[in-house]
Amino acid sequence: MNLELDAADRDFQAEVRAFIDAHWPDAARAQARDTVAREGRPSVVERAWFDALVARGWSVPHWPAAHGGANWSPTQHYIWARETAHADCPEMSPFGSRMLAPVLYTWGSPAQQAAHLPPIREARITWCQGYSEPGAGSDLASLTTRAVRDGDHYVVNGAKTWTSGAHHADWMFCLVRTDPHARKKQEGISFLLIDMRSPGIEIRPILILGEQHTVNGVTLNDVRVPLANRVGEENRGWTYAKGLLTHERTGIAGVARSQVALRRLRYLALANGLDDDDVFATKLDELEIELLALEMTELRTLATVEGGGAPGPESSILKIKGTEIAQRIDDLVIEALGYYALPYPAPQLIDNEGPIGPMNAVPAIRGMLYGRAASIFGGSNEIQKNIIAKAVLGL
Amino acid sequence: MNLELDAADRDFQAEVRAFIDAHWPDAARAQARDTVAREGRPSVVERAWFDALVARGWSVPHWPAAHGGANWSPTQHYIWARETAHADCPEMSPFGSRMLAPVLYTWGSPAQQAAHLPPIREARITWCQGYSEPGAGSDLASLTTRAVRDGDHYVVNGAKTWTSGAHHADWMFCLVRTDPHARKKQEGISFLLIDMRSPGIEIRPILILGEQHTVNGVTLNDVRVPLANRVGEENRGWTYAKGLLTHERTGIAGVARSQVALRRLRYLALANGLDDDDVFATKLDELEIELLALEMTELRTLATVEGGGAPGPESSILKIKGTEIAQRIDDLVIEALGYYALPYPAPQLIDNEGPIGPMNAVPAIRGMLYGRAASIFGGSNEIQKNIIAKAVLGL
Amino acid sequence: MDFSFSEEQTLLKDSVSRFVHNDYEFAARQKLVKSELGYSRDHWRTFAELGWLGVPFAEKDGGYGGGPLETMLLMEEFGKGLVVEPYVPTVLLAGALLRIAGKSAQKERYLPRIIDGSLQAAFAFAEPQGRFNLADLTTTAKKDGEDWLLEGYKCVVLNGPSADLLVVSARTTGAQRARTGVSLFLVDASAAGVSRRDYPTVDALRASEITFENVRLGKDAVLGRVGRALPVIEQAIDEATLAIGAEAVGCMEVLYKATVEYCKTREQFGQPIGKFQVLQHRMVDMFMEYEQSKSLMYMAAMRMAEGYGDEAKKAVSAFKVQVGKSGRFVGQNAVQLHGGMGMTDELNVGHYFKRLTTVDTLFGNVDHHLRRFGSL
Amino acid sequence: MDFSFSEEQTLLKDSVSRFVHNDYEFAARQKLVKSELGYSRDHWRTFAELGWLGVPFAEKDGGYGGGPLETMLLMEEFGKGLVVEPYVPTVLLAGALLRIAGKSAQKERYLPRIIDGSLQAAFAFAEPQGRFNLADLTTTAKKDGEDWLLEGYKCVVLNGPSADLLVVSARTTGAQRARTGVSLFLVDASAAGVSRRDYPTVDALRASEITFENVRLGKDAVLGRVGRALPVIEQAIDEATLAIGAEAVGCMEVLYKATVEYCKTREQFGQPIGKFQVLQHRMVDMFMEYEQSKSLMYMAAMRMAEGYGDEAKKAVSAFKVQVGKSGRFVGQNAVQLHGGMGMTDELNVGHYFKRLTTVDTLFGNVDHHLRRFGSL
Repeated sequence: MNLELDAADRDFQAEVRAFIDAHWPDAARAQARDTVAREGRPSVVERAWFDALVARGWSVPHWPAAHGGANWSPTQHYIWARETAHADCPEMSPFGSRMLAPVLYTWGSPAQQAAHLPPIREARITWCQGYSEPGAGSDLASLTTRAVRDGDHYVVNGAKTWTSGAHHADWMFCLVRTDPHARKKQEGISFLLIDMRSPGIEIRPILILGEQHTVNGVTLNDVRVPLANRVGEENRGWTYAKGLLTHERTGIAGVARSQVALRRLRYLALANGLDDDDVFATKLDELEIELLALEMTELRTLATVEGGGAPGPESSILKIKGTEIAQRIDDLVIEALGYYALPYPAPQLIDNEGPIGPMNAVPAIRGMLYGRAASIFGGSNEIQKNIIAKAVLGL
Repeated sequence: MNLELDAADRDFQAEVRAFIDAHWPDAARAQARDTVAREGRPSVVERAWFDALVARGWSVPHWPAAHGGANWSPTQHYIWARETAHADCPEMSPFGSRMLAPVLYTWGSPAQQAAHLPPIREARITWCQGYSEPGAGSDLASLTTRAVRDGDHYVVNGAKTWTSGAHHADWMFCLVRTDPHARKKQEGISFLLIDMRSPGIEIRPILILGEQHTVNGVTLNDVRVPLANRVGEENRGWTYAKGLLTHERTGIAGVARSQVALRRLRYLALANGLDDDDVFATKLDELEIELLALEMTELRTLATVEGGGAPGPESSILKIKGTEIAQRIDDLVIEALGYYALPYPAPQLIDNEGPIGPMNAVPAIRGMLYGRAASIFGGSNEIQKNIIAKAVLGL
Repeated sequence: MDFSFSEEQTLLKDSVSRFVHNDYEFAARQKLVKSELGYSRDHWRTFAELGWLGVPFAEKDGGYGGGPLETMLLMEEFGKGLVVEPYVPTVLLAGALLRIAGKSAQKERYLPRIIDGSLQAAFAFAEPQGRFNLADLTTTAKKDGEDWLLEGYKCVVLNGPSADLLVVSARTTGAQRARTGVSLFLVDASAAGVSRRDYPTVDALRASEITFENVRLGKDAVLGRVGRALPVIEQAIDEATLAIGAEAVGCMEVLYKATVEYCKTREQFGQPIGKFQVLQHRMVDMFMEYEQSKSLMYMAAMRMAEGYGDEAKKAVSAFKVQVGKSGRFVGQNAVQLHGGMGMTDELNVGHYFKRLTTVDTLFGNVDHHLRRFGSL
Repeated sequence: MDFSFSEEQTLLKDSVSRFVHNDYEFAARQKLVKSELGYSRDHWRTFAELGWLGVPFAEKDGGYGGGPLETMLLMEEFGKGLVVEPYVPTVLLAGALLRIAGKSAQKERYLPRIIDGSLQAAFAFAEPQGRFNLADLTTTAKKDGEDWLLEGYKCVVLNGPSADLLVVSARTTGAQRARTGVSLFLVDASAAGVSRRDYPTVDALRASEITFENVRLGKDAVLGRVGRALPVIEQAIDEATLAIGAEAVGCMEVLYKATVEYCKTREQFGQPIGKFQVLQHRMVDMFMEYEQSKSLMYMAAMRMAEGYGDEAKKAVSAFKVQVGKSGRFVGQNAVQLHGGMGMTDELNVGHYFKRLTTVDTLFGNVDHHLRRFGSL
C-alpha cells in the first residue's frame, strides 16, 4: 500500500502539465475563474484548447482506442481530471462525449459510429439528451413520448423537459416509446438520434433559479426520424440508456472541482476578514477533511478498477458525498462574501462596467443557485440512497 | 402579547420558591447534583420532601381537585416544573402519578379510585407499567400476553419487557389480550391492575448500557388477577391506555431539566479549560438558542391550553426536540470532561473513596448512556415523526 | 404571560394578509420585479392609504403608534407574498433612525413624507471592508467651518436606486472600528458629489454602490449626537432584523405548506411522493424548523416591545440565528423536494429560497449573531 | 499508487481475524471483562506466540518488522472483536516510546519482555488540568545528584492496574505548557512513592490514577534526551491514534452490518423494519460514514508509513476527526435502530457504542484534532 505515483505516472503528470501550460494560457485561466461561465459555442480560447486536445488525441481519452480514445489507465484519467480542474481548463460537453458515445460505440451500427463519433471527438457537433419528460422525473421509465412507424421513418410526438443545452444542440439522443403495450414499462422504449433541425421541434427555454438559461422544454410534433437513426433494436432502448449510467464513474465525485473551489473559498475568506475567525476556519477544515476522505474513496475505486475488478460498494458514495460537499462549499462562499453575496446584475452590466464587489462574487451566487440541481438532476440523492440500500445493503 | 408573569403568577412563583427553600435544603440539592441517581425507595431527605408535598397538597398538582390535585393553571404548572428542576428537587415516580392515575380517575371504579389514588398521591406505593413485550416494540398493540377468565379471576400468562422499576414496584398496570379473535388487534385488549406479590410473577433484571439496572423482564405464569382489578370494560383497554398518551403534555419537552443541564455544562466547560474555546462556546450557544426556541414553543402550547384550546401543532415538536437537545447536552458533557469521561467505577467505590475526576464526571457518563433511551422508549423519535407527518401534515 | 393579539393587531394582520392574498399574486409580482422601478408605486400609495407606512411611528408624529409586535405581524404577511416594495429601507431603517434620533425639525420635515408615501429613503451603512461590523467605517465626515464634508464609499445600499433621502453613517473621530466617533448624516440623494451604481439583488430587490466625494452638508444634516450614533444604529438594525426575520418566517410557512401540497399530488413510481417516508420526515423537519423560528420570533418581538436593552438584543440575535439555519434548511429542502420544478424560475418556490438566503446575510449571518448572542 | 496488501500483511490480517472469530466470541469476552484482571493472560500468551506483540518492532530487536500498515490491519480486526487485552498501552505506547527513543541497553532490557509477553507496561501522560495538550505538565522531575526525583499526578493511565513498567512524562525545565523541557522516565510500578487508584473504564478496560511522591530514579531511567521528549511522545501518540482509529473502523463495520441484519429480521407493523425508508437511508448514512472512515484510515496509515512528519500528522488528525464523528453517528444510530435491544448490556451493540465513544476522547477528540489539522 502506498499513495505515491509511480515513475510512469509521474512522467505522465509532467506531460499533462506541460500540455496545459502550452495550450491553456494563464490569461485564459484567470478569465475562466473570474467570469460567469457561458453556455453554448466555445469561445476562441476554448476552441483553441479543444483543437489542441484533438491534435494530441486527448479529447476523448476514455473512449476505446479504436475510436480515438487514449488508452489511459484509471490513474492516468485521475491525473488528467485533477490537473485540468486545477488549471480551470474547459470541459467538453458530456452529452456527446460521455453519455451518447459509449452507447454508439457499444451498440451503434458501423454507419452510426462513422457518422457521429468523429464530430463528437473533434468537438464540432453538440448533443443534448432527451430523457426526462414532464410528469416523469426520477421515474424515468414512465416516459410517454410516442414513436410510430411510418414507412422507413418514425413519427415522434411528445415532450421532453430539463433538456440541457437543447438551444445550442445540433442533435438530440432521445428515449421514445415504441410499444405502449409492453408488459413492463421499461420494455417498450427505443433509442433514437434526432436532428434538431427536423421540422416539428420546438424549444422553450426553462429559466433556472436566477434566470439562468441552460435547460429547456422540447416539444416534438410529428417529427420524422429515419429508422436508420434508431440505435440497436427496437424496444431495447432502456437497456442501452441504463447501461451507460454505470459506464462512467470517474469524476462523478467532482473531487478536483471541489478542491479548486475550496482553495478559492479559503482565499475568499482571507480577503473578507475571516482569517481570525476560528468558527469559520473550523468549517473549512471539516470540509477539507470530508473532501480528503472522498478523494481517498475515489482512489480506492480507481484501484479496484485498475486491478481489473468491478467498482466496490464504496463507489456508490461518490455522487452523494460529492454533491453534498460541492453544495456545502457553495454555501460557505455565500457566507464568506457577506453583503457582496447579494448583488445580481445582468451579465451585460458586468461586461460593461466590471464586477460588483470582489471579482468572483457574481459567479459565486449564480453557482450556488445552479448547484442546487446537483442533488436533484441525474437521479436525486434520495434515489441514490434507495439504490445503495437495495444494491449494497440488500435491504 | 408579553412574556412577563402577571402579579398573581409572580406571587405563586415566590410561594413555590419559599416552599422549596423550606423543604429541600441546600445540602440535599448539592447531593442530588453530584451523585449518581439511585433507583428504588426514596432516601430520607426525599421522603421528607414528598411528605411536605403531601401536606401542602402539591404532590399531584395536575390531578382533578376532587382527587387531591392543586387546580393550577398551565402557567402555574410551568412555574412549578421550572423552579423544582432548577433546585434539583426529586420527582415523584411518573408511573403511578402521571400514567396510571389519569386512567383511574377517568375510567376506574369508585372502589379502584378509593383503593389506589390515595397511596399514589402520598407516594406510599410505587407502580410499574406492563405495556411493552418482547417482539412488540414500537408496535405496542401486537401484544400477546393472554388473560383468560376463570370464575371471578383472570389467569394471566405472558411476558413483559423494558419494565422500569418492576423490581421496586408494589403494583403493575398492565395491558393483556382478552380476545385473541378481535377484528383489529387493538380491540381485544384489557387493562389490569396486578399486585406484584401475586404468585407466578418472575422479575429478571435487564441491565442497560453500562450495567445500570432500571428495567426488567417480567414473566407472568398463571398469575391470578381478580376481575375487580380490571379497569373499565373488557377489551377496551387500548382506548384507556391510548387516551392517557395525549393526556399529559406539560414537561414532555424537559425544558427545565435541559436548562439545568446546560448551565452545569457551562460550568464544567469552564472548569475544564474550555473557557477560551470559541468553537466549543459556539456549540453551547447554538444549544442554548435551540432550547430557548423549545421553551417558547412549550409556552405557546401552554397559552393555547390556558385559553381553553387544544394544544396546537407546535406541541408535537416537544418530545422530538426535547430529547434531541437533552442528548446533545449529554454529548457535550462528555466532550467537556476529556479523559475524565472514561472512568466508570462501581457506585460502591465512589461511596468509599470519593469520585474520580471532577465531582459530576460519573453521573455524566452514566446519564449519557441512559439518555440514549429517550429517543427510543415511549415511542421512538421516528414514530413521533410518522405521527406528525400523518396527524399534522396530513401526509 | 400572554400570547394573544389585541383587536387592533389582528385587524392590521388581516388587512395585510388580505392585500397579499388579493393583490399580490406571484405572476403580478414577477412583472413588478422586471420593471424599471422594481416595485409598484400604486402599491406604495395603497400602503400609505392603509396606514402601513406609519406603523412604527408615534401618533403625535402622524403615525399609527405601533411597535415591534405590529411590525412583526405586518412583515410576516409581507414574507408570505414576497413583497418587494421598499418598506424595510424607507420605513424601518431610515424611518427608525429619524424616529429614534431625529430632532423635532427633522422629524417634522421627513416623517410625514415617509408616512404619506411621497418620500423614499435608504440607509447607507455597509462598507466593503466592514463585513457585519456597524462601527467599521472608512467613510468620514470632517468639519469645514459650520459645514461637514462627507467622503467615502457604501456598498449594497438597499433601495439606493429609488431613494430621495440617504441616511449615511460616517466616522467623525476615532480609529476605524472604534465604538465612539460614529455619526449619522441626512444626505439628499441628488446632492453634488453623490454618485451611484444601481443593480438588482439576487432576491429581486434593488440596491446601489454609492460614492460620496467631497459632499458638502449643512449642520442640520447631522442626525442625533455627533460621534454617538452607534447605539442608535444598532437599535434601528435590530428592529429591522426582527422585521426581516418575521418576513422569513412568512416565507418558511409558505414553503413548507407548498411542499406538503406538492408531495401529496406529485406521483412517481405509482404513488404520491408524499408517501415516501424519507420525504415525510424531511417535511416534518421543515415544519419543526418553521415552528421553532416562529417561537423565537414571538420572543424577540416581545423582548423588543419590553424595551431596548441587552435582553432584547440577545433575543433578536437568537432569533436571527434560528432564522438563518431554519431558512436555509427549509429553502433548500423545498427546492429539493420539488425536484426539477423547484429549480425553475417560473415556480415561486425558488424565489422564496432566494429571499431566505438573502435574509440570512442581511444585518449579519448566523455566525455573526451567534457570536453576538454569546457575548451579551 | 497501490492499495493492495502484501502476502505477509494478508497473512497477519487473516490470523488476527481467525483468532477474533474463533476465540473471542462476545459471551467469553464479557466474562473476561468481569474478571479481576479484566483480560486474559492466555490470550496474551497467544498474542506472543503468534508474534503479534512484536509487530511494530524491528527484526533486529526481535520484532516482526512491521509498521503503521501492519498495526492498522491488526487493530482493525481487534476492533471487530472488541479485544480488551492491553495491546495499545503495552505494545503501542510504552513499546513505541522505547522503540523510538530507547538506548540500546533500554531496548535490550524491555523489548524482548514486551515481545514475549512477560512484561505489561503503561504510559502515564495525561494530567487533570492538561486536557489533550501533551506538553501541559505539572508532574516534575528534579535532579538530585546523579538521581532524579519524580513528583506529580497522572490520570486515566490505561493498563495502570497491570503495568509492571510505567513510562512517565514529566517536566524537567520550563513553564507548564512549554514545548521544551519535557522528559520521559522509566519507572518500576512497584517503586517506593508510586501509588495507584485502579478502576474500570466505561468501555470495560482498566485504568489508574497514579500519584508519584518523591520517587527516586537512577540516571538510566531517562528515556531519550532530557527536555526533548515531546516530539517522541507526539509520534508515539500519533501511532496509537492511528491504531485506535483502525479499531474504531472495525467497530463501525460490525455495527453497520449488525444493524442491517437486525433490521432485515426484526418485524414491526407487519413488515421487517428494514423496509422503512427512513431506516434504510439511515443505514446508508452509517455505511457511508464507515467507508469514509476507512478511506482516511488508509490515507493516515500510508502517510505514517512514508515517514513521520507534518503530512503524517495532518493525515492522522484528519482520520481522527472523521472517526470521532463517524463513530458517534454509527454508534448512536446502531443503538437507536436496535431499539430497546440496543440499550441492553446483553447485546454487543451497546458495547461497540461505548468503545467508539471512548475512542473519540482518547488522544484528543474531534475539536482537538480539527484544530491540529488546521494548524499544520
